[in-house]
Amino acid sequence: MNSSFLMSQAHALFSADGLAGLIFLIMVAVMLIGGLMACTSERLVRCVAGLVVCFVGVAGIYFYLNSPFVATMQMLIYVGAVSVTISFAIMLAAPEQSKKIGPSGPLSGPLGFLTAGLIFGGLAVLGCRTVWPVKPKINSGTMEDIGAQLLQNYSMVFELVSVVLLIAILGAIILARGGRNT
Amino acid sequence: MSLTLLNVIVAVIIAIAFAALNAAYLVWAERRGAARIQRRPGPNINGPFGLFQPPLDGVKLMAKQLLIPGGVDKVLFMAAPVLAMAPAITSFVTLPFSDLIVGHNMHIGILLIFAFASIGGMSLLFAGWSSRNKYSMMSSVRAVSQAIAYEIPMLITVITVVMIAGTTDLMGIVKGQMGGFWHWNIFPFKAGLFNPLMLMSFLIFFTCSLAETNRAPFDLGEAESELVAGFHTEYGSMGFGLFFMAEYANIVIGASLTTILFLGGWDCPFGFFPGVWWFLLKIYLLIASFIWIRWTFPRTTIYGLLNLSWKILIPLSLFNLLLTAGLLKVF
Amino acid sequence: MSAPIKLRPDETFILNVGPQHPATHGVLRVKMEMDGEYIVNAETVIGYIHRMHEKMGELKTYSQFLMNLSRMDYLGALGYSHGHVLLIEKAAGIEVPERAEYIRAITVELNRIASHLFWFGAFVMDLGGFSPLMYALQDREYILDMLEAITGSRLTYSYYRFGGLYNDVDDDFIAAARRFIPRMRTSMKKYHKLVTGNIIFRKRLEGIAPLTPEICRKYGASSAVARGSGINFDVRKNEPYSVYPEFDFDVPVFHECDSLARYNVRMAEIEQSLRIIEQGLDKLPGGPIMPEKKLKAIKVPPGDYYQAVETARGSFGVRLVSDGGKTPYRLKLRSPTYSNMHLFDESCRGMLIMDALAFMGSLDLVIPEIDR
Amino acid sequence: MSLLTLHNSLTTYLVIGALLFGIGIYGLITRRTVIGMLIASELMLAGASVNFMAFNRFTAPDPVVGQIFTLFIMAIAAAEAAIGLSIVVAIYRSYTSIDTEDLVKLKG
Amino acid sequence: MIFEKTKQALQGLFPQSEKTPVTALPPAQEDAAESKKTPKKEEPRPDGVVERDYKVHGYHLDAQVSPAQLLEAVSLLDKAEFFIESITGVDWIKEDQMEVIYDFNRYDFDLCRVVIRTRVPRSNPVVPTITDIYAGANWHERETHDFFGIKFDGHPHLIPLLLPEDADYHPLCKDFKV
Amino acid sequence: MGAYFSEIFSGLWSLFIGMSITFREFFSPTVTVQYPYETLTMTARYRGHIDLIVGEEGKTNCVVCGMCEKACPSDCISLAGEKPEGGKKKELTKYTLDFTKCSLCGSCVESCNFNAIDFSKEYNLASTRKEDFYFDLLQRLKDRNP
Repeated sequence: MNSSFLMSQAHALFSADGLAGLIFLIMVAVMLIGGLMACTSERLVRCVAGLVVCFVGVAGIYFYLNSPFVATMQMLIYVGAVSVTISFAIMLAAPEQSKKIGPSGPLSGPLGFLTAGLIFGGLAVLGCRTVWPVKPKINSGTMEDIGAQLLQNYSMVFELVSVVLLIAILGAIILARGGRNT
Repeated sequence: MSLTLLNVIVAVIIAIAFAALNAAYLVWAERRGAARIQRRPGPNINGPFGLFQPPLDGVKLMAKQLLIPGGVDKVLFMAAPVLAMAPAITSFVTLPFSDLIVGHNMHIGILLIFAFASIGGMSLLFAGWSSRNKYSMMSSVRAVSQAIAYEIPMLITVITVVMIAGTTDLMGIVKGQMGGFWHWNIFPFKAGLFNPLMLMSFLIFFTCSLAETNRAPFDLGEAESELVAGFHTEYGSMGFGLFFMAEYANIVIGASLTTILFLGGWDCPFGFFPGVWWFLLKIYLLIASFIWIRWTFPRTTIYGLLNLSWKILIPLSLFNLLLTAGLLKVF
Repeated sequence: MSAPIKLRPDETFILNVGPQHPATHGVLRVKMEMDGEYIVNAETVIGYIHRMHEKMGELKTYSQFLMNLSRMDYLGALGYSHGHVLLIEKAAGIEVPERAEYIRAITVELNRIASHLFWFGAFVMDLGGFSPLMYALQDREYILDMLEAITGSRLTYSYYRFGGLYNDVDDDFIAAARRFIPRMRTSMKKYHKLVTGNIIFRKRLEGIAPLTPEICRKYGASSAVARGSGINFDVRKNEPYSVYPEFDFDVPVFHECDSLARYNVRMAEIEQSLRIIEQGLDKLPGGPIMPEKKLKAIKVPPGDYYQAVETARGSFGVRLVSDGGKTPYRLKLRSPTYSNMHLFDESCRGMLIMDALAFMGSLDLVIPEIDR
Repeated sequence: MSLLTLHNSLTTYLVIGALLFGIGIYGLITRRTVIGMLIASELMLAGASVNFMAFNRFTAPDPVVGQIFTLFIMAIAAAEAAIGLSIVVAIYRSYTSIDTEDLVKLKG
Repeated sequence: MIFEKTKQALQGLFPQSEKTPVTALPPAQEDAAESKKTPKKEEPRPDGVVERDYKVHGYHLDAQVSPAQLLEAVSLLDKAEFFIESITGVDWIKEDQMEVIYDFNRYDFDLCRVVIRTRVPRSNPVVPTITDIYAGANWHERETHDFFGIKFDGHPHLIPLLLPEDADYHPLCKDFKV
Repeated sequence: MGAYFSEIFSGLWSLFIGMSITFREFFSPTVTVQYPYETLTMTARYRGHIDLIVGEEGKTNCVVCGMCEKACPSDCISLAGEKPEGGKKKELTKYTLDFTKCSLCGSCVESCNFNAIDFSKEYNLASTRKEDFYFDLLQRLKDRNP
């Protein structure tokens, strides 16, 4: 049974579908490695690097969810903007690279692991156990749909988000302004 | 999904080969061009017209020992050149060279290229940061702030073009411009649309692509008279080689995008025999002007560059965006 | 362009520019305390190629030491030799034939142009433009060819002798020099179009590193550094020596005080030097190039002598304290760049590093000349 | 269900989302610096986004609602990053540190 | 004329009694005449202002001052808008003295070169610094310190400039052997 | 506003002018010499290291007066001679040039009153060993006319 399973797996691997599945697994692995790097690394710049890698993986997963537009946005916004902002903040605020930024206390590691494990386990079990209704039609994933929805049903939210962004920009400028001599 | 994936993989392999070949021979072209501008012969010993020079240089780079200086952040140091090269290669996959020759056409192609370009920016940051060299550090900060400053006018210009074409599909954008140079986006005579500022948009896009690829006169990241070699000061052998290849691959992408968005892609200027040769001709002419500009002008300052972006390029491109939107509404 | 900031010491870092750095054109080291890209403090460290010329001067006879003067500044060597021979001739009372003086003036001016051309190229290269260097080197090559034909050397000429010259010039040289003048004028037009008018170039230099006349005075700056700050000071005019009073030329002075003014001064100086060469070739008298009577070993009456000349880099002075012996008792070489470089430390505070390096380029540094 | 067809089932994505969320929680608890915590919270947001996207793909009758929600999350995350990091810079200026243990003194 | 003004100002540094022997000397020949006759037993020149023949010596005024008067003399020149050209030393080993020479010149066409010199004993060569008056004296004084070991009292940064950082020799002293 | 646009246009124009100049240079002939494949001839007065002049009967003109030795600022010349039996003049037995110290100033040639030394035209001397630059000029003289 085992060998036939492997055979079928190997056979599947060489089909194009199988290749897609393999690349999906690679993407998940990239995402996990990046996420772990972002949360366990001792240097902040490495954390950002991990974040970048993780988001690239997440973007790949979005591709598999039939929404390439969101995937590219994920890369543009998270990799191109958020990560860069974070790295600028590191450059401005963390001059000593050598200082370790390890766990905050002796217990925080196990405690964090326990909490995270419980939450992950709970969510995963919940997700697997529940029987989800099946969707009649797969979304097409085109930009037109999103654009139309944004400007019709969700136009209010759209406007609100732009206001939030504006306020965020202004707030960031006000907070971070003021020369170093103040 | 499945077949396209195979397609993509083949395209990636071809793209790598194309990028490497381009990098090698663009270096040759750059050296010859620079030499001619300076009234020197340039590399002309190895092979006819010195054409064997690039492979020999490649062999030399590969044969060199990969030095990792003490104190660097090894993981990031090693990852940065790969991070620089990978998005450049992937961008090639979506570029339509002609209506037949395209790795994988996507309806969001242009966004994809910009998404990948943002990874390239991060790679410079990591390279400079991990090198443990003050010059590299300063250079990486410069390169990133420059990339951010120029992404804005560039994207605004792209939106203008996308509005005219009505699609983010690179192929669709080209198809909207077929039929002779008077249909190209650079020239204002488009059916029902008369926008005299598209030439300006073209110049803005061209300037931004110079800045995005860290080319002179915006090569602040590797300003050799100030920062020695900038972010790749500590890189030798293939680490340096990858940055080098990524730079030239980015140049090709920049030129291709300019061609696709403004110069009608593979369209023939006179309306007949469109094909990949026109595309190649256009991008190599643009690359030649990249080289020509590099060897003509001095470097800008960091504030001169930011002034240019925020005071000139962004207002002008925004103005053109509004104008185009208005025109599209009217006609 | 300046950052008026107070910093905690942990927010700055030290950047060593040099001793090996593309912008220092030699072994100059500037220890910069930086706040990001801004310079908080700078300390120039010199002396990496110090050769103790002054001690050599005390140990060697006058004519043996003469050769060292062309090794001080490898770009404008003749100006330095000129100062030294003028000093010894003045002190020892040696008559110089007029033809020799004219040839000295012509060759010094040619050498000045060569030096300025090299500076022009190197300066634009500091700003990131590579091609102008090559064009400048082509023009400089004509001068070096001419000077090589008469002196036998391309950089360290050792051409002047006490009382005259080592070799006479021939008709080929005169013809070549006459051909060179219009060619150089055409090239100057090219440079002005390619570089001076360029918007990027102007934006990089306008208002960068303003040096007030007061700073120039406190540091004793000369050459284009002073003349770019509105100081009309040129030793050729202020303390006329040799046959310079015979020539009709202007001293270009610019009042903007910035790096562009210093650039403009040197570019205008090339044109003035061309005028001097033109007149020198017209007026060149015949006759011997050395005194009739062959000179014995030179001895200078005891006393204290000083001679200043305007070299390509500014006011070069030689002070000779003689005790009447075969060798000088004390020979002080006052090099112009030493003073010009000195004001860098104070003036570059608060500047961006790329502006500071443009400023450094505008000072026209030749490191062996600073270090002596 | 083979390994290679995992990408066609909803539960896979839910587990991935939960995993990202869990990593984020772990980071948030263990991190000592403000920037580290910010990075962890970005991961948690990404986990939530993955869930939205998955439901959008597999169950929701409306074709784009999940995508639009994800886009909004991105916008909010960008705003959050900008604000959070300017706060970090401001904190650093008054405390010379971004270590949470050093920030116990509330009156700066 | 700046020459007359400066001369008077510098002479003002010296009381009338000390000034007399100096002005009595015929300018320009006095070194030559004296040293040829008695080169060995030359007495150090007394402090005071001497006018020199510009055509022979290349400068106009030659003022020898005591180290105490130095700052005053230099600030006189500073007020008269002179610029500093160089500072150097001479080791008069036979007289067991060190001399520091300051060259000053003007930027305008009112030609006047002034040399200020001061002598200190070789055993304890200390001269006040003039960096407070002329910032440009900094390197010149450091160089003089390198070469002669003359200490400039109050100099902000008196470490070797041209010589190696750890140099403890002074090559231009006459008793330095190559 | 007018100034804003005029600056943009004049700036752009200056860039085009610059590019036109480099464009013209691109099509003008090269001016460099490809060094190892092509070389220039040295000018007549070129100062290389010194060599003994071949006088009458292939012998040197040197009379061992030692003026060049004295004139040299760097002490790179050392020569010796002895009177052959029955001869009137001293004959040169040793003439070495320490080229490592020589700075090619030409004082020696100038000081020679007997037209015995002259500059050679060699300019691309290179070696990895210091010893290669201690020239025995007498030997070189013999090598030149066997």
